[in-house]
Amino acid sequence: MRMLINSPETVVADALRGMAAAHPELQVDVERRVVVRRDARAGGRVGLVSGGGSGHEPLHGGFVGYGMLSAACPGEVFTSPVPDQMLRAATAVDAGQGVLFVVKNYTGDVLNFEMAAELAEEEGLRIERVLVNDDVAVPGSPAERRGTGATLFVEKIAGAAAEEGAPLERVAALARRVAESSRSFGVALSACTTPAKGSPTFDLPDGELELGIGIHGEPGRERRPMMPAREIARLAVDAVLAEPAEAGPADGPVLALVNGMGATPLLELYGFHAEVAAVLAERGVPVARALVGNYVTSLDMAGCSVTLCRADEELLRLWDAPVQTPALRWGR
Amino acid sequence: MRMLINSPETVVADALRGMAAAHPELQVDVERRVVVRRDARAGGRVGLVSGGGSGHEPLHGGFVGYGMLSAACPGEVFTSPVPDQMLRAATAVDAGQGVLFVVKNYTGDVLNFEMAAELAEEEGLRIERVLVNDDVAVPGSPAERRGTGATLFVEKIAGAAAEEGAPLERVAALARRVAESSRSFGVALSACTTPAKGSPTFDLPDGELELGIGIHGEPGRERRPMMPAREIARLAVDAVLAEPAEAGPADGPVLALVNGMGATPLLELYGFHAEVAAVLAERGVPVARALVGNYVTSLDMAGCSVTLCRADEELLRLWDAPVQTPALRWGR
Amino acid sequence: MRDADFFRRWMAATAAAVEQEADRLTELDSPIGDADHGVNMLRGFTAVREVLDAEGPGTPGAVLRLAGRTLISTVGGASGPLYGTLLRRTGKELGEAAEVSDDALREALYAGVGAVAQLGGSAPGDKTMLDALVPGVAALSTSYRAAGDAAQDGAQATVPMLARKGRARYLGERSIGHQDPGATSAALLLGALAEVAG
Amino acid sequence: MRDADFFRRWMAATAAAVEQEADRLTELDSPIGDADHGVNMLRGFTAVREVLDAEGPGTPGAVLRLAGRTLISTVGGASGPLYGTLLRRTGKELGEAAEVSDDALREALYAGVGAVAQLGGSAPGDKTMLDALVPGVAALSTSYRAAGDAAQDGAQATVPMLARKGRARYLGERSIGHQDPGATSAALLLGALAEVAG
Ligand SMILES: Nc1ncnc2c1ncn2[C@@H]1O[C@H](COP(=O)(O)OP(=O)(O)O)[C@@H](O)[C@H]1O
Ligand SMILES: Nc1ncnc2c1ncn2[C@@H]1O[C@H](COP(=O)(O)OP(=O)(O)O)[C@@H](O)[C@H]1O
Ligand SMILES: [Mg+2]
Ligand SMILES: [Mg+2]
Ligand SMILES: [Mg+2]
Ligand SMILES: [Mg+2]
Repeated sequence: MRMLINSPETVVADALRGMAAAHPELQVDVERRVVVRRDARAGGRVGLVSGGGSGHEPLHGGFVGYGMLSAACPGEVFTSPVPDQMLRAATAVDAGQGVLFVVKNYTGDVLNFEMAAELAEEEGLRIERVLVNDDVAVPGSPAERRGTGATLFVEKIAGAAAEEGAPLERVAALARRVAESSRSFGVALSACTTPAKGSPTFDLPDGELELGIGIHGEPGRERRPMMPAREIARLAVDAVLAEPAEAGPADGPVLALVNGMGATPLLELYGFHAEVAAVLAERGVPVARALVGNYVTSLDMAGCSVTLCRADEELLRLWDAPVQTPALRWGR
Repeated sequence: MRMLINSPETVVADALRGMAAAHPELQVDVERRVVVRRDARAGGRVGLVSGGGSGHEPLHGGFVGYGMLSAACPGEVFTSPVPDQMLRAATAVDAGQGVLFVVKNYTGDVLNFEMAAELAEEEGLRIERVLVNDDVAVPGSPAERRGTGATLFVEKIAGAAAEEGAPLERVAALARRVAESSRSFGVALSACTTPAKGSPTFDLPDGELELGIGIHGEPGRERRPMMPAREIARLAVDAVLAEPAEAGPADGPVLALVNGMGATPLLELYGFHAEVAAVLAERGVPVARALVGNYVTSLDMAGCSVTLCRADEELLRLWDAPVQTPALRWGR
Repeated sequence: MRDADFFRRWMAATAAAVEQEADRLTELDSPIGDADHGVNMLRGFTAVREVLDAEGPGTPGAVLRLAGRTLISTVGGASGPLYGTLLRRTGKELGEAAEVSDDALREALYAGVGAVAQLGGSAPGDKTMLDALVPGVAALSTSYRAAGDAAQDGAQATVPMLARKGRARYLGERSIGHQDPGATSAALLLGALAEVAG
Repeated sequence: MRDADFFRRWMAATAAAVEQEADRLTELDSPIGDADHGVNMLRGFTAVREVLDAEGPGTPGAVLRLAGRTLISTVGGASGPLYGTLLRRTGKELGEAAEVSDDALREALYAGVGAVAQLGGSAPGDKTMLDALVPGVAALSTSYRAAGDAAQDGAQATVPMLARKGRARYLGERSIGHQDPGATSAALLLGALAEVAG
């Protein structure tokens, strides 16, 4: 087991202690596993709370701050957090304007956030939820798709709206619009190793890749012989474009996230982005903004995902709005 | 070979095409391998040029922009760039105020930058050089130490001074002061795989680690059985503190960089940072600022390094000054 | 009639079985899930054991409700709310009686399993914990032993199934040929019940 | 006497040898370096071959100076400036003569090797290309064949050495037991010279 950890049991708590040490602007409750923006309540804004299993860093804790999340609830590695965490986060950030839960579409996340919402509403908070389900690799109805890279788009854009003082209904509507406008597809060049298991989650022989993977070390839909980046980009982009978004201008420009799964060098990721940009140009899809890096990861998995969001002027304006979090910063 | 590439031969050019697509604010000459800040000459500032082998991304191209580098010259993977690149970069950024070359201390980088400086001076440019040699793992005199994580400190702080309009001598003096105030130590949990070789650069059995590695896939000084993060942190921090910096207040606060080598998940890196912070507290070394992430990498190596820079008020002020590059952004 | 102590022993026996089988549950969750089911169950039932020891609830219903609440607060994932709901709902059905009959327990478990199906939007055949819970609880009308065995058989019967719920669903056809981790832990729960019922 | 064509054939033979041995050079650079020496040399000498074909310089000195400049502009790393300087300096020593004697070539190579030592701040025994270049060029006074063999022996003699220059130095004691990649490529260069000299 090649891990820079103290023990599998303490991984999440240790990381939270490190976040607390590195980011004095965040209030990190290591014991109760909530990361809160210190000034969350100061502006009388709508609160934005997300969370999910750990192992996807910088998602979600790295997106807490000005113009993005008010709080994040990290669960155990690849395990949804418990309702107590979300309730605590909601209470900590609510400034009377209500709270939006950003939920990736997994049974565990959905059920735990649902229970948290019930508890919070019992305590008199106004709660809205948005479900992120962008991964086109999952067959079946959109309701069954997983949430992956689009989470970043939803959190950034809803966060910008909340920062501007938009009311809960509008923040929630925008978040839903972004979720419905976004589609993703991921590819693994290696499995990942969870601290608890200590060995790769699946066996991928050298020279093969998995198409349509998620962000929890699950294998994908299909195994193929290794391909050049150019062909992987074509496959991923075409898979995304084949599944029309439910919202957003059908032939408008896109926000593109070319995301590393954790262990793919940035050198390779930029090379991959060149191919993604080339395929999009070929398909006549203008790229309004591109973000390249490790943002929604799967521990030490090698691989990448492509997320496209059909963006109108309003979404682009909110995307460009200032953000200041550990992992995403601009304009301020 | 698990790589997201088209071919080993095109890796660097492909990545540069991707950078060009993702960062319109940079002028990327893919053919000639120079990344230049579009407004490099606009302010009549001192130019700051760095470069080195590729495979350390975001170093150096990701640090080109406002308040940091004026230009970067990426070589082949782990191979210093050629003098032609540096000469071209110097010419492209010189606004009559001279140019500072930031050189990591490797035979190849030193010799190629030396030749470039000669050529540039023949063309009438004023060139200063600063050598970064922070890695205490290398035995012998300081002049023999490698340059690693401190490069980020030097580029950020010298870049801030240049942005403020400081003259060449002062920018160079500050850069040297940062270099002399900085020390690093690195640890590998796995080797890395270069595209050209296609297999790991050394053999590290599961359950062992390499102490004192560099950033080019070289093995370290010593192999040890795997240890908990807490012990690795103690070893790394004590190795750094044992080698007193040549400059900087001996017991002042430090800038700390807890750096991932490329394939170590951010979750682990934050946990490691918690331990680094704990050891520093134990040793009575106050941490003024901490940066945690993958900044000076070694392709897909798992592992980390710790860099400490003894910083006075002036260095801290310049560290905090606004910066806007692909990989480092704040205050603007 | 079964008193609070019986239910505490049931929970303790489940905790012991989960401890024993944790690695296997995580292994099962690896090819078709995210390799955490054993760790999740272990964290949850360790907490259940501790909290029952500390608070010592005095009725069967109170034991199960506290156990369920504890699972919800400590497990996370899909299994936390599902198992938590199973025990909470069963405990609610048992009310405040100091002792409950085997019939009452069977009825209550029926309701509990129904609550799981409702919360998860799932049915037997979907390759989930329900494939062990439903046949197991049905066999309670025969004996506790039969229930444990039926749950075990139900878990094994998930091997050839195509997953329609939970993470295994993402794999489509590739989910076939693997035993569902949640069905496996459900068999442990009903096996522990058989064990303490003697 | 040796004319420009002889020098072009030397460079072409070196390019061929490097092409043949590139993987081995990279392999050697792997345990004690950064696994790029073969790729570096191949990139450099491929460019040298192309540029010599394209420009066809007319004198021995011009061939070597152009080859050296090309190495500097295409190789990078430590070996680019070092081999570039070796050829440039040797070429400068040969001046503008249309033909040069074997003695003149030997003298010029002496100067070239000296320039490498000066630029690299290194000496024989440091486990670098000098450990092949120095004995190789010294043996030129016997014959070209002897020079090639001596360079080869010199490269092999680097195996037990402790590195004092270049990346291998970072390894300290662990550099012992591996052959230096630069010394190995230097033996190719002098081997190619022996080959074309017949
Ligand atoms: N919708 C559902 N209905 C019933 N059981 C489910 C459902 N989704 C998942 N499960 C059960 O939960 C188990 C997985 O639990 P666990 O691994 O702890 O959570 P997660 O899937 O969130 O990682 C599955 O094996 C399955 O038996
Ligand atoms: N200071 C030096 N003097 C002479 N030769 C050197 C020196 N440093 C390195 N070398 C030679 O260069 C070789 C490495 O070349 P190469 O791998 O192409 O460059 P790099 O070390 O920059 O990756 C070494 O094997 C050694 O023979
Ligand atoms: Mg899970
Ligand atoms: Mg090199
Ligand atoms: Mg699971
Ligand atoms: Mg090398």
